[in-house]
Amino acid sequence: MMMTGLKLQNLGLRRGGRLLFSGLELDLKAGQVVALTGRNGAGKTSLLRAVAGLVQPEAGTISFGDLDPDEARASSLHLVGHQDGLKTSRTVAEELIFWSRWFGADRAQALDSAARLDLTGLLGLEVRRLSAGQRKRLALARLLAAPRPLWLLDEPLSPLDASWRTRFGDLMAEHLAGGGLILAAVHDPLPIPSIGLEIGA
Amino acid sequence: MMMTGLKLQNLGLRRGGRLLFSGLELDLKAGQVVALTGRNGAGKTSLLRAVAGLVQPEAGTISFGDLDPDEARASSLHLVGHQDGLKTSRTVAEELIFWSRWFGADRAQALDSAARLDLTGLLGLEVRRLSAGQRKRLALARLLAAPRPLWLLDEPLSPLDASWRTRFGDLMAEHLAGGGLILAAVHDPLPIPSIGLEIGA
Amino acid sequence: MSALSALFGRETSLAWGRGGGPLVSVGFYAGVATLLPLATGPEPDRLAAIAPGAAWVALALAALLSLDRLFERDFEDGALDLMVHSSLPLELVCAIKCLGQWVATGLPLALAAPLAALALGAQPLILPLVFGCAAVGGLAFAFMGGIGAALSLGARRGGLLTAVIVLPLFVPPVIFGGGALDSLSNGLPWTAGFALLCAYGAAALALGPLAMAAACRNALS
Amino acid sequence: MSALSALFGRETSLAWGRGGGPLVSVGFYAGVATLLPLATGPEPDRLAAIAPGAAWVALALAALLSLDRLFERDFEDGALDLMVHSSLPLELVCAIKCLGQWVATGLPLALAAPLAALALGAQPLILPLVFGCAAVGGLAFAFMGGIGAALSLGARRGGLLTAVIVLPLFVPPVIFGGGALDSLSNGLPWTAGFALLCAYGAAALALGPLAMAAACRNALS
Amino acid sequence: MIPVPAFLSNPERFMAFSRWAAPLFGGIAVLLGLAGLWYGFTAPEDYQHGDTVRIMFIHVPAAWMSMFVYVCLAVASFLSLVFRHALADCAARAAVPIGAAFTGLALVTGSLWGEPMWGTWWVWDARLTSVLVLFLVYLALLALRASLDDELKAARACAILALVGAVNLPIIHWSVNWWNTLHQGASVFTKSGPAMTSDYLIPLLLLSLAYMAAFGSLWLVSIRGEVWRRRADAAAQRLARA
Ligand code: HEM
Ligand SMILES: Nc1ncnc2c1ncn2[C@@H]1O[C@H](COP(=O)(O)OP(=O)(O)OP(=O)(O)O)[C@@H](O)[C@H]1O
Ligand SMILES: Nc1ncnc2c1ncn2[C@@H]1O[C@H](COP(=O)(O)OP(=O)(O)OP(=O)(O)O)[C@@H](O)[C@H]1O
Ligand SMILES: [Mg+2]
Ligand SMILES: [Mg+2]
Repeated sequence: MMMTGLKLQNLGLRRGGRLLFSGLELDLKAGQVVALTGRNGAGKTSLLRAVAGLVQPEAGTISFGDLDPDEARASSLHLVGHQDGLKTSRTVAEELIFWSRWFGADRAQALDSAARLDLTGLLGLEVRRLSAGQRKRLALARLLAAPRPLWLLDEPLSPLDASWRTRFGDLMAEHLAGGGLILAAVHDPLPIPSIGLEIGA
Repeated sequence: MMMTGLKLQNLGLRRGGRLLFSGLELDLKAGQVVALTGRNGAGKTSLLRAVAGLVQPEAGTISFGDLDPDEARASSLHLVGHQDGLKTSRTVAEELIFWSRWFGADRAQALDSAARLDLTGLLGLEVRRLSAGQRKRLALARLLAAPRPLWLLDEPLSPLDASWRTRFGDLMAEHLAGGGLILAAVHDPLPIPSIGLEIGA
Repeated sequence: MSALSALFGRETSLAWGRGGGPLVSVGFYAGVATLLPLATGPEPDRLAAIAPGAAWVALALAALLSLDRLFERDFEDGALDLMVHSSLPLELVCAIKCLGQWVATGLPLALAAPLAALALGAQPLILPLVFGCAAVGGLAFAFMGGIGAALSLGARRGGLLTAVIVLPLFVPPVIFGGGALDSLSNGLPWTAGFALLCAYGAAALALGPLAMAAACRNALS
Repeated sequence: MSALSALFGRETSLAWGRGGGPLVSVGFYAGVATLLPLATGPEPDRLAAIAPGAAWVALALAALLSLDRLFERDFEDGALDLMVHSSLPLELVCAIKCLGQWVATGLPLALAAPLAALALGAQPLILPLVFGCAAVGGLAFAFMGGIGAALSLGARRGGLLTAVIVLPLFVPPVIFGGGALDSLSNGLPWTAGFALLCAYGAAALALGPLAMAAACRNALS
Repeated sequence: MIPVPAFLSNPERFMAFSRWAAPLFGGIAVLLGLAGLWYGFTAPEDYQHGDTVRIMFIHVPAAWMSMFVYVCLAVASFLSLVFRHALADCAARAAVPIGAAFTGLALVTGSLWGEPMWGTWWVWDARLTSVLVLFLVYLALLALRASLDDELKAARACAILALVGAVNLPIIHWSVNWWNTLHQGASVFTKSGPAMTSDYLIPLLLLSLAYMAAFGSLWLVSIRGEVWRRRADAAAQRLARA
């Protein structure tokens, strides 16, 4: 279950005939967080999806320490993207428990993560009734429910209020302290010290 | 077509049995912008939707200068919410032109607003291919295509990159200079001077 | 005016995307016309007897298949919220949506219906009436079906719930149209049934938008 | 194991929402059983002859009605992206989705099918076979239909496109099942047809998930 | 890897091969077709079918081809899906309209023959219906290809559907044995040899070969067209980017 690093070598990505970037190098070690920046359309989301195995890179390699890529994707990473995969007609509890079990955690862990993200009072609400920030917290709760070393986060802070930004910063720091790795696409600086990586500059 | 002000008096909102806030007062005049803040779930989105006529307030009144509320909502305001009403399977041009015509503008105005938001190169792309920031710009382009005095903006800046935040700040300033009014829910300060209003504190 | 025609254009193109278009409707009928005799046995006279009715039921089901998502997408992605901010009343918006749906789906299906009836062995004599019934009936289905689609907005069970709400509303046109077709094939006067069908269609056109708009407003608030 | 049962629970509950459930299926059949005699004319022997077949076609069309959105929502809202990050192969995910769909929709419809056939005047003798065919056939429809739903992901025309892709695949089970029912009502041996139906169902169970997973991967990439 | 002849996987060599093979097949098709037609029209009338027996020479090869083309389509789809041969996808795409045309021809000539023989243009028996299903599968492939914008995705989706649709082939072939149908059973490829006089057998075989050659020629020509179209698209994209 441990992942020692994430390494991108000479990575190039193409979307619809346009080369987004090429020759990208990154060496992320356990305990480190990279803040991925770049202007709109630079390819941050596409890069995260490539690491997650959803997009085929045009060139270069992606390796996960000594793990086999397929296995790493199956059991050692979490992606929280622009689209959160939540069904608006189901309740917070239903969705959180389903996804936690899907990623290998049990009900108790799901409820525990809900408590840590202050969702306990909202468990019975339909997802469509949540405010934007509450919904984002629900999406992030999956990270805590089923611990996995590599977090791929796409603008995780944007709809969170100031106090939650700090609190989520603390959660990230805790994850890193436990040997986790984080690759986060952001437009604002992260609330914790991070390595910067700008693409498409 | 001119709106002289937006006035909220003693406004109270209830969602699903919970009172979000009450006794809210606001007097917004032409040329002013209010930055609405509050923690997640405080009721910023609900307030904007109440002004837009989509949610019935529990108490208090909403008035639009000397305009009749129904008429003001039909022809003098724009709402850009968390959900942008764009169809992912249609192209940028199709969607922009449709919404512009829907709000009373013509094709030329639509294309002009696309140029101002730097979408011209993306007109032929399906909306689902856009990056988050590009998609937000498409949602905002409607504001410029069919000019209306009152803008209700729900976290307009969040997926925009630094340079677009400034540029959109300039566009807001321009709108205000022409006698417009803006009510924007935000978590980060706006790039232009604004009146603060915090709810549910 | 421009807003109306823009809406109509958008709706037809989305409805076409939701599964309209001549090729698809012909394919659908071909599928149904193939399944039916296989399931009921191939005796030609038995088939010929049920042919117009079957084409008719297939039309109702095809309408259902495409109606389901008439409002739902616009509701989920916030487009319905924005549509409210226009001087066009929501009733008109709903009517245009149904009309666009009918033009992209119902009309091609109505054009294909006589072919399907012919393939199942109906007499050529009744084909114009098959088309007439399918066209008018399709319009009624679209407007009545829209009510079901709007009512099930935001409900935990869309889909077949729409079907259950809508099927009873589909019964009268099926009776009238089926009756007219049956009378014509048996050489009896058919105009009464067809007139009733048209009357039902007109009623659907008039009442449907009111009910749909009310249901949408209810779901939004 | 826990992931699998969680997925199965989610899928049945969503499928229930997409239009499954006992009440809805009975309502659907009631609608069809009412519409059909109205459309084809009420002569009892004509009706009795087509009854099992009609119930059968209604089953196929109901499967279509609910299939449409089997993958689409998960594709649009990003859930499919996340499902990939699990040690369960996508093939299994697709199979469970279809199974959940069948349990929530196909099974209640199969239980209601004998009632509908009875209401249309079929002989009581064939009712067990009606149920058997509907159950096995429904499973085949769910798995074959899933292929169509997965293939039309991301297409500009969903809806009836799925129908056009899927209806040809629905034809063999309808032939087999309809043949078995017909033979039984005429006192002929029916086992061959039913065995072929089961064979087709088994083939669908085996091949469907492969095709669906391939189609999903293709749409995601 | 399964032994794919080099000219099938290499576009350059394929283009060189098809440049002369397509006209050659076309020529063979014309010659054999003329010979077959001549024999066909000089053959004696059948005691049972009368003059209409001559429809057989058009109908039976078309029916065979409708299935044969599907087999080619399925193989090409398999290669394009598993080995990602762009050329195999061109071949699959090119086969669909041709197959649909042969199937349409089999349906039309069959029903023209059915009118004098069975007294009806169409019956819903298993053989006829399963051929109709084949036709519908071809149409579904056309519809699916038309409604996916991304060419690579369209290619794979169509390949999957083509492979799934292949379940229909055995049903068509054995339908006459599985059910009592109006349509007659196999009378050429039987264990005891052809149950047909050589008067009919010779033109039938000649025309079958002619159909086969015509298919080869048409297929090659339209694959070439498809390859050219893709090259033009790629060039246009390069220009647009430059
Ligand atoms: C629309 C109607 C018809 C269709 C779709 C149809 C279809 C087919 C097909 C698919 C085959 C090839 C079977 C195989 O090789 O497995 C075939 C063969 C044949 N058909 Fe038809 N057919 C039709 C009407 C007729 C009629 C009316 C006759 C004459 C009475 C006829 C006579 C034959 C004969 C003699 C063969 C060759 C049998 C053999 O040796 O395999 N067909 N037909
Ligand atoms: N089919 C396509 N044809 C052309 N361009 C495409 C296609 N698909 C994606 N793109 C482009 O690829 C880029 C994808 O960007 P991506 O979503 O990775 O950006 P991002 O860095 O996440 O931006 P943001 O900060 O706005 O989220 C966009 O510029 C988009 O327009
Ligand atoms: N049916 C309901 N039952 C209970 N609570 C509800 C219901 N519908 C909405 N709410 C609550 O009402 C509040 C709505 O908040 P709103 O979306 O207006 O917040 P916001 O200020 O925009 O927050 P954010 O910054 O996260 O976008 C949320 O706390 C939500 O949980
Ligand atoms: Mg992005
Ligand atoms: Mg909000």
